[in-house]
Amino acid sequence: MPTVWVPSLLRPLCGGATTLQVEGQTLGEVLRAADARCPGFFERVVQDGAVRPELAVAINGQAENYPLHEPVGDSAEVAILPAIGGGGFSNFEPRERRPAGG
Amino acid sequence: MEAFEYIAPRTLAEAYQHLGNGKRTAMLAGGTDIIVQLREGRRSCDQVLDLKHIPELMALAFTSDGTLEIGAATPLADIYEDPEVARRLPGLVDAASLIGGIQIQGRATLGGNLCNASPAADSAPALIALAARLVIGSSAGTRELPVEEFFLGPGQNALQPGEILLQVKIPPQPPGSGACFLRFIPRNEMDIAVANAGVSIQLSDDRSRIERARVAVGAVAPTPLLVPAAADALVGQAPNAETLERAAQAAAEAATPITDMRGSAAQRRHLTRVMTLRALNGALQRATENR
Amino acid sequence: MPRTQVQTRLNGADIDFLCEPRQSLLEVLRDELGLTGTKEGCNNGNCGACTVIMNGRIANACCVLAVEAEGAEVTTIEGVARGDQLHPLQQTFLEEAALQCGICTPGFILAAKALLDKEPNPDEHRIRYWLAGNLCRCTGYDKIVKAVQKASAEMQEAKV
Amino acid sequence: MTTIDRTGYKVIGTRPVRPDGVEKVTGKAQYGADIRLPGLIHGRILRSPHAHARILSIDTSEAETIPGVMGVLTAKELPAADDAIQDLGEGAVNLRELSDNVLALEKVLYRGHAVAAVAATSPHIAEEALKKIRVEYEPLPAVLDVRDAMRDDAPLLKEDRYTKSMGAEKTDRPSNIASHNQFHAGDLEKAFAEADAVVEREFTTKMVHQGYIEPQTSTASWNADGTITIWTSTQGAFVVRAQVAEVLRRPVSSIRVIPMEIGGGFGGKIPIYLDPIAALLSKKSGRPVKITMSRTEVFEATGPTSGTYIKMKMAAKDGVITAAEATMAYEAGAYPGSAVGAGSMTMLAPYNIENFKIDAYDVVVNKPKTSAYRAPGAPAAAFACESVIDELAKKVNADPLEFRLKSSSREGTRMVNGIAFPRIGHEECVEAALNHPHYRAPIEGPNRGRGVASGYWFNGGMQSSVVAAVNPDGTVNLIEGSTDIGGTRASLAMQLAETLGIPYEDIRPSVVDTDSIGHNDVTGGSRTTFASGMAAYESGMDIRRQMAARAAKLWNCTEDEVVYENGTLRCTKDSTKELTFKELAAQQPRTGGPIAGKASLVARGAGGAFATHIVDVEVDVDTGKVTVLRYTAVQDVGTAIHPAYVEGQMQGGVVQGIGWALNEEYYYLEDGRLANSSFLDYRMPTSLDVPNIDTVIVEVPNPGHPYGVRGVGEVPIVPPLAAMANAIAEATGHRFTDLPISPRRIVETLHGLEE
Repeated sequence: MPTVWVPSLLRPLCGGATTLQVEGQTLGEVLRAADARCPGFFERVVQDGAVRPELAVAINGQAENYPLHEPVGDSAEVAILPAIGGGGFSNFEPRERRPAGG
Repeated sequence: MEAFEYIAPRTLAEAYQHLGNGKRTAMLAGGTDIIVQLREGRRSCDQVLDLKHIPELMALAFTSDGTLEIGAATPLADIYEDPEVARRLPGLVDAASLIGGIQIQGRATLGGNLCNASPAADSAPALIALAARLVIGSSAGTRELPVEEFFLGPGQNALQPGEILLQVKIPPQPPGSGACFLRFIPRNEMDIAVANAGVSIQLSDDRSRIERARVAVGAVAPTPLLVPAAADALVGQAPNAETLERAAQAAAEAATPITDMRGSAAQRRHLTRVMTLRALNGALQRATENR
Repeated sequence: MPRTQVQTRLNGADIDFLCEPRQSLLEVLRDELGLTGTKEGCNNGNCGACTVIMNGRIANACCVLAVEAEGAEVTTIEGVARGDQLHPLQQTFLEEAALQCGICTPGFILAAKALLDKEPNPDEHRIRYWLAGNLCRCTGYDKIVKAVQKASAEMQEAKV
Repeated sequence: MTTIDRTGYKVIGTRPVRPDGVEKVTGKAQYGADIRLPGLIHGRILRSPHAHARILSIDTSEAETIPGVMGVLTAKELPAADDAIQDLGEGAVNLRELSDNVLALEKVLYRGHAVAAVAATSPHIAEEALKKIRVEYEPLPAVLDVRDAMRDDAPLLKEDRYTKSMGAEKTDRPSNIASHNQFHAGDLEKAFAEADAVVEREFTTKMVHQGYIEPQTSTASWNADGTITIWTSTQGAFVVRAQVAEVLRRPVSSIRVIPMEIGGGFGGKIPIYLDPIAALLSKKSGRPVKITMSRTEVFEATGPTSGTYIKMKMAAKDGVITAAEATMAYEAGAYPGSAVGAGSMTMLAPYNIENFKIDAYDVVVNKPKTSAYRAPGAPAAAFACESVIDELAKKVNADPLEFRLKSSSREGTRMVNGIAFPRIGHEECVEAALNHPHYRAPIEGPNRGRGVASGYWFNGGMQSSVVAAVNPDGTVNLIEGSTDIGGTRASLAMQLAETLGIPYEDIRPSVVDTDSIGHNDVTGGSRTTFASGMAAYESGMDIRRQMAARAAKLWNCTEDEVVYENGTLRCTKDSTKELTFKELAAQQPRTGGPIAGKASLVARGAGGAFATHIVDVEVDVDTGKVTVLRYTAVQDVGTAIHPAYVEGQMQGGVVQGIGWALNEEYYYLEDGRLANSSFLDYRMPTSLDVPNIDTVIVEVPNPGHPYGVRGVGEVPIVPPLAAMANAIAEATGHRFTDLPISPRRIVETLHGLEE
């Protein structure tokens, strides 16, 4: 069961919980499982079928621009944090490469 | 940069002739101020007169009575690299070797620094302290002016239309006198002075009293300032700490500084006292040494 | 705007070029003569990236009108090495990692060359004072000063 | 001085001369502005004199008639002009703002914002033509200070911008606060109540610039077949290609970006400013167009780093830091996207603190859009945190380094974002600093002081691609796409040489354009030696596998019976069978044709790195001038590939930090004008302002890299701001919490001078 570190601003959705143990083999499934426990969670992290551009997700400490179909190991830790491109434009995702669908 | 004509007269007469042709003229010696001002549109002209090919303006020599005559277009590096100047006028060398980096000093001139008439001009306080006089020429002849009267306001000098600054004349410094020039800049090089001070004093034969003094400050008023009150606080007094402190305080009180990106008025007034005091100590040391 | 013909001695060769009076020596070196080794960093005399040697003295080429080069002797970075034989300073700058991006390096090498030609054994303060008109943002100056010191030592040994 | 012995590396750890060195010391290297093309014409940009105004009209008719003018451009001709935000979606706001920053469409948001451009046969004619363009503005009130911008009554840069807070619209009314984020753990009230010592301070820093000596430059040619070629100095040719493709609505494949040598970037040459303008002017004029910014344009209109306000409160109990509470507000500039996020995650990274609460605000102001500046966001955050830690140490009378060591993070410590640290080296850095002769030496004399501080940066991984082609003479062409700002051609070649067991001199690296190699992300985030180095290693292993296969065929044995060591292949079955790399390279045609290794990867396992600095200063209390007497920088680099280039990164970062601490600032006038937009009054340190910078390389290898590499470029700028402030506090007895700690600030404070 992967562990989700609940970002401070989303804890009110989860009754104040700081971590969640949820089911899921991919990032999308994990976020949906978290949403089931904390209504509105998925919407706050995902937009247009991808992680919001101002956010980044870290799986086992590796922060990247993961697609929602990124596999997540059973004992993985998932954290949600501000994107650190710095300078705004540099973590710029050209349109064609934006993944389709959740 | 707007277009202009370039003229390099070989004689003063030729220069005066071009000056009188009704076109807006910019004088070019070292060019380290004027070229940048033209490029940034802070000045514009129809013709540029390059003065560096007129022998009188490039000459550097001591006259028989010990007066140093410096052609207005002589590069600063020529001045401070001259061993005789360094021996007789270390205060002048202080100033000449501080203006801009080495690249600037190989081109920039005393004439250019004075004509640019920046309130912070690094050559001004030293020349005022040394009681320098300026020789100004035109097709009608020449006139002389004490250097402190050459500055009318920020960027404004006393040249009339058709006139050229020809020479800076520095009288011999009597035995027992010493001069020193210091400036404060945030970095150790390349900055415009936040405050600068030039002083010269002459000690009595027995070094017990100060017989003559001139104190000048810069960057703390619309023009570089000769401060008579500071000199009065020195003349006739024993060259001790209290005397120098009183003179430095007098210099600070004469300052009318402004606040801008380079410094605040309060900071400049404070620095005027500090830099004048340090320059006085430097001058005192030189005066006692060459007694 | 009519152009003026200028004759000058550039890197040991007599050449002439046409230019407008408003063109700086930096602009002509780069855009007319194709000598792009002299770099523009600020175009107002504050960074030293356009340092050249003119009549034996270093100068910022951006603060010299090209027409002022008439009859002058000018050396740019392209004239420092002798064919493929690097000047000792060029060699020590490489050996001591005295450059990172390299845009300021031509200016530093000409400034340091003029210093060592004039004063064979300058101390660290003298080197730092002489090079204060050349800005570098990558190195923090440490390795540049050491490269100049090393070249100074090697050049003195070579003379002995 | 490196602390651990080499683990048998032959090339790694040596100090060869970089392959691009001779060209750079002889002036032959081609930087962006050095490009010369037949028919080349010159572009210039018209920029807004107002900090905030609506553009009512732009009349370019007269400019177009001037002899020599060959093209005039305004934002109306940018494709983004006709996009309504709705159909682009929230995610593409970035694109809309990127285009608007290239050429303003409806509003100018900072003085210097580009509004029009001209191309002409000479730069002088182009400048004169700019004066003939008439722009009608409706000036609007501007806001320049970050705290002013956060107030409810502040003038709004964008009337319909609401604060985003992790995906939710936070405020009910529009605001200049673009986003708010928070990290929180533990019980702060309890920690502060039970503490032995609590320190609370407010800090401000000013907007500062990267200060690269080469101004931004771009040359573009819109070719007859509709393709576009761009020559520019950039940290990332592929990122330029992607941004230009978006702004011009052209397929990425139609754009070829040729990275020229780059004269410094430090993060500031990632965004694009000139490329789309040069391209469109080229299309209009049928000529290649070169645009180079003046130094004033670079200061006024390219991304500085944020001015900041940080309120910092920390507590200590039993000699350990137990709580940290911070409010951080960073100027984003004209559009959202400051580095407050990175600042909020690096600030406490050196320490294991149980109770923390960090609120981070990204705030737009009428100043140029900020961009990355070396560890973006981290130096200002460390200035606040490490200053307060120094006061805490004093209150519990602990040695400032011992105090930091006791609270240090280590493997397993969780960062504020929940991520657990892998193997890291902060403790090793603090210990190395504690035992260093500099820290052991007494510091005496009036108005002298010693300061210490630590710092952290994540270091990036991201995407890299290389190809390594074996030449018949046994040399290898390393074809890569990472622009080389500080010697990465050498550090990549060294890693490939080490992998192949051949001399460094036999590797011929070349940085190529976007048509000639797979995608490479920016040279930035201190990632190149790590990520492109990993790709170089993988391409070397690919070559070794291909060579082993050939040897096996030649020797009639299986591949796993072939051993590759020190550039020699041996057959374990028959010791007489041996081939050197060179020998096999010569037989490529007869053994299956040319051998080339390839690697394209997302480099994972980037090693975060720490630094601890020591500085001694003397303060002239009469003039307020600070002299740096001695500086020692200690830094964990994982493995130093080329120690001299590592030392150079450390020394350069330190001196940028010293400039930031003492004299550098954007000095704005009331009307939003930047007063000091020149190297004369934007005071970067000269050679005479700093001593030699002593460096200590600590090597705690990064398990995520074949040679243990960690990024080194950005960490060194993080500690200096606080180290200088702590040293000045010791020297003067006064704790300065506002940067720069200039002579003016020191004199006004110590002598009580009022304005």
